[in-house]
Amino acid sequence: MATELDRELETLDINVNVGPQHPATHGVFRMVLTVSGEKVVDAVPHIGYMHRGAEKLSEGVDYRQGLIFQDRTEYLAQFNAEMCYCQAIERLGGIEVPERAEYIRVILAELNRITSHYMFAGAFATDLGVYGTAFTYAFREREYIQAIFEAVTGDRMMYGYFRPGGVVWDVTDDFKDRVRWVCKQTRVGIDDIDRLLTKNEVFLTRSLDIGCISKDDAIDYGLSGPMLRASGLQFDLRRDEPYSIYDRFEFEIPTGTRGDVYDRYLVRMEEMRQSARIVEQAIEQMPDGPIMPEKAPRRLRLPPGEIYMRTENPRGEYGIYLVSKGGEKPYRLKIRSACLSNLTALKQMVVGHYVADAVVILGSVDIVLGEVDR
Amino acid sequence: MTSPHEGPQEAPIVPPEPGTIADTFREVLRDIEFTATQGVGDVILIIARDDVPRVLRAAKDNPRLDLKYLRCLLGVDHMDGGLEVVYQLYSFTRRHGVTIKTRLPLDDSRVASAASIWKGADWLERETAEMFGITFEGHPNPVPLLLPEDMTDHHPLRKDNPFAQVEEWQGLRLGDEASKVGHIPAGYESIAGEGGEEDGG
Amino acid sequence: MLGVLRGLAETLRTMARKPVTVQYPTVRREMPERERGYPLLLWDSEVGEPFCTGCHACERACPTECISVIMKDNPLAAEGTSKRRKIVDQFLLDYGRCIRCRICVETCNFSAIAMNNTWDGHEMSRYDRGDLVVNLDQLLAKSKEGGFTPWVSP
Amino acid sequence: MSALETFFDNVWIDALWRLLAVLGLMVLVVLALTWIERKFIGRIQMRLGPMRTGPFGIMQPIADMVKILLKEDLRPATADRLVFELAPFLAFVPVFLTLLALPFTAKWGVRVLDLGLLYFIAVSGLTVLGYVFAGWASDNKYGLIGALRTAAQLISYEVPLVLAVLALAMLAGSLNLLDIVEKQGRVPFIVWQPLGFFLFMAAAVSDLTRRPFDVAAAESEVAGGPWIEFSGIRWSILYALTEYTNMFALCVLGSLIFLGGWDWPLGLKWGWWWQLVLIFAKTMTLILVIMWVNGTFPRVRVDQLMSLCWKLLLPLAFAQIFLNGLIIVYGWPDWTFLLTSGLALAVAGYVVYSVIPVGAPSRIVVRSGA
Repeated sequence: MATELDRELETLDINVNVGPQHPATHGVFRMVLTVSGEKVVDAVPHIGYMHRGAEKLSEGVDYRQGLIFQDRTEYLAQFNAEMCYCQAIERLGGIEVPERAEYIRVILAELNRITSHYMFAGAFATDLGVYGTAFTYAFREREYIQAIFEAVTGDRMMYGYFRPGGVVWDVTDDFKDRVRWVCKQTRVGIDDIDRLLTKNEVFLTRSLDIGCISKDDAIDYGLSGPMLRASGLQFDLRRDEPYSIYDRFEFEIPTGTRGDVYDRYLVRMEEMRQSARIVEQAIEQMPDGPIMPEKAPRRLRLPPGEIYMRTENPRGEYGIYLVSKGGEKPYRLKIRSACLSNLTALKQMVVGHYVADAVVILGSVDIVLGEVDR
Repeated sequence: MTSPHEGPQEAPIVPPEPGTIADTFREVLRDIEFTATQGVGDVILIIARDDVPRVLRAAKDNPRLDLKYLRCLLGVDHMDGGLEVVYQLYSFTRRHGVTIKTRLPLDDSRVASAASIWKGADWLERETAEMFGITFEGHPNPVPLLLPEDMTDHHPLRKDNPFAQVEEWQGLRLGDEASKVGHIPAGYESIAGEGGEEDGG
Repeated sequence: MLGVLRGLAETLRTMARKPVTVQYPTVRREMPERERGYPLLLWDSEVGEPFCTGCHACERACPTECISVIMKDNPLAAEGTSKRRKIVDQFLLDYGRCIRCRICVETCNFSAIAMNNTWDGHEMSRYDRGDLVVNLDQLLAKSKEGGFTPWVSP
Repeated sequence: MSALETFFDNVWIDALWRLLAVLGLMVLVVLALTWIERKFIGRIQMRLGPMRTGPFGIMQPIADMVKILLKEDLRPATADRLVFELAPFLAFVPVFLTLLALPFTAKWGVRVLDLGLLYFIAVSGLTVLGYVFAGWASDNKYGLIGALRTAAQLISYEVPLVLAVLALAMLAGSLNLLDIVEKQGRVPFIVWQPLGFFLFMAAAVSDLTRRPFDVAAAESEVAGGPWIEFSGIRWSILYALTEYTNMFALCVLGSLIFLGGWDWPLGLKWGWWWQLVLIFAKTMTLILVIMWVNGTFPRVRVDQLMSLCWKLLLPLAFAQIFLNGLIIVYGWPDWTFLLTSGLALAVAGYVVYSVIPVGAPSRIVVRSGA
């Protein structure tokens, strides 16, 4: 029987709407937090604001045109998404990709991983309150790499540079020196952000033991990428299920111990350094030669069959489940979004923390709404 | 290569090599009959709809399979062949993966929900349900995920949902006559100057 | 307190470095040669007509279907000055729908269309969506007065 | 005496022109600070800051002011009308009042009171009301959360501010700002009271709700806090004017009581213009330090903010008062102040450093190969 006192002290839980238009949601994502005082009691995420039906559209266009949908779903790591799409078609169609094209793809994909993690570092620090300083540092470094992408592909965001079978045209002549310079510069950039944030006591108090996910829960929710590795499971598709030419490079897999927000930040920062290492090795080994198979058919047709091709994107496992029934259009193309699976665990991570932490946890998941909603 | 005008064909059933996961499945679940085929990447097992809960539960709990990781869950609409639900599983300890598929007749597309087995299946099933109209029995929260809440009658990824018609609703495409090559979109004749004679490609 | 002091030292050191921002309208970043602005048609100055023969290849290849082409017989071919039997009569390109993916340039076997790699290839803001649909003369204008050298992929 | 002097001797006229002088000073300072903040934060982030309005963006604050004046100041329909319109003034007026008690040079100050320090602390405590009124009246969830956070923060950080200033008053023996500055003739009090200075600055930054304590207006969480529904002139009074004036007032006070104000190097000998230069230079350094901290720190969470105040700043403040009392009673020489206060500050630094488990990168295991 609720005593008189309890009835007076009983506080009303108010529903706070975080989003869809909110500075901390990295895009159109809405989270209804039921808050009692400052503590979050319940969190109900709402997604679908950016659903453009990429999978349905992919069924209406042929294989070459279908590539543009990959850029637009994963718009922070476009090269990784394009690589997964092209690998799916190449494996299903048995198309042989020349060596030089493989190397160009790996170099651009890894550089794109670095730009994507820079974006994470900047946005995450802004969520934590650093007044845009870390953001501008991250974007200054990101701009150096973006300039290379722009010189090679001609566009700054929607590259459309890979093609099933290779890449559409060769890289610029000064590509090698620019990439070498960028790798050195990136290490300086990462150290800048490192010095600014990693040992900062206020940063530590805000991110230690916040939003913890145990290893078993992470597997159960289907988390992947830095989220999974931060929880202690050392699993990286580039090494455990090598695709393209990743087995020729030697790099390490950073893994966290506690699976909290700070571990995810550290894992991503370490991954940037490892990606720079991969790029440096790839640049040395890059051969000359053709960039598309000679007999590249004008109208690409695939034999009937299905394949689940997965690659290691900055956010996790980006998968393309391609069902082909012959002909030049895919019969069914499912995009397995890493962010969607990472978001399912959001409720368990957020409940019990404060409103301020809910925003930080959401930042640590590093979601890209285009990929979540497809 | 198949000529473009040939209709869609099915992939040939290629029995997988011995010693792969298909055999462990057969040993673990003796009384369930599988048709196994070697897909391009993974082994594909096709099971009947009613065995789904038992197979998935065994796949996750049995130590020899230990497929704790539900990677991907999707639906495929095979028009007259019925709807198909595909589960892509992986095991970190055994380092092996499998694709489990099941066919549902078009008229009553129901299947047991895997949300109680893997927590990650919750959203994936909600999305497949709203896109294909499949009802997952026992799903804790069968509410549309990406589509607006009140759009429960329309299933966009169904094949009977033609493409052109969708664009027509959105007013992007201007009807069949417009899709003929060389058509000047309505309203732009003034810019296009005097319309030339229609001409084939 | 060390981490905090290290952070402060970091910002102090950055203050000494030169700012990286550029005053956009007055100072423009140099554009790489392969830049993909909005596509333009090329003018064949020797013969005095567009390269484009109106063969609809780009129209079919465009993922967003933003090109409408009409072909006609080439009057110059009758007088013998030009080898092209067919020429483009009307070419409509809807910049509002174009996603600058360069597939049209790839499929064109007369290399008649190219991506505008100058700054006004990007400065396309208009007040009315209808102005984004450009016709043949607007597409040829820049190439006629030799305004830009298109990049041809090797 | 000429007519002019008699005219100025009249108490009312004298108070009026000093008041107008301080008002003009405040407007000038607010404009200057908005420009300085934009350029300074820009430089921290390696960008140029405003460059377009006038040379080096000098006219930018005026452009801001005109924009704010022209902007329509909306009021939500469900807002509590009177409280909503009263809130900005309730926040701004106390801050303006604090400017009156500050002696800018040895002879010039609007009204240099005997209890100047006490008056300053008392009046600056009222701004809390303005924020709470604003948050409550705007009938908006974020506003409400922001208002309650501000109330908790400002009230709890008043206490260490008062105690730090009290410890200093013990040292100087009087609450009159003139006496305090004169006592610092040879050595500014910061030398004797490093811990006091640290406490004062921490409480001042929190009093201004600036980073790392800007929990009230946390963009990423509460998106604007109490002044979320305000726009146009109301917003500028409530937020821009109040905050910058408050920062200026606190920094002037800080330089007066800790850095020796207009007296320390050769203030009294060289005449009032040198005193003005001194006071503004010292205030500028304090303001730049606050802006520098504003550019580098992440934000503290609400409960951490509170626990920092009650569990760390308060005990330190008491320790400082106790040490001062000990030295004054036993009459030990002056340098013992430095010893004890510096020691206390070092101990505090160590405690904070060890309490937070430093998650060094060694936490993540980097292993190569399968």
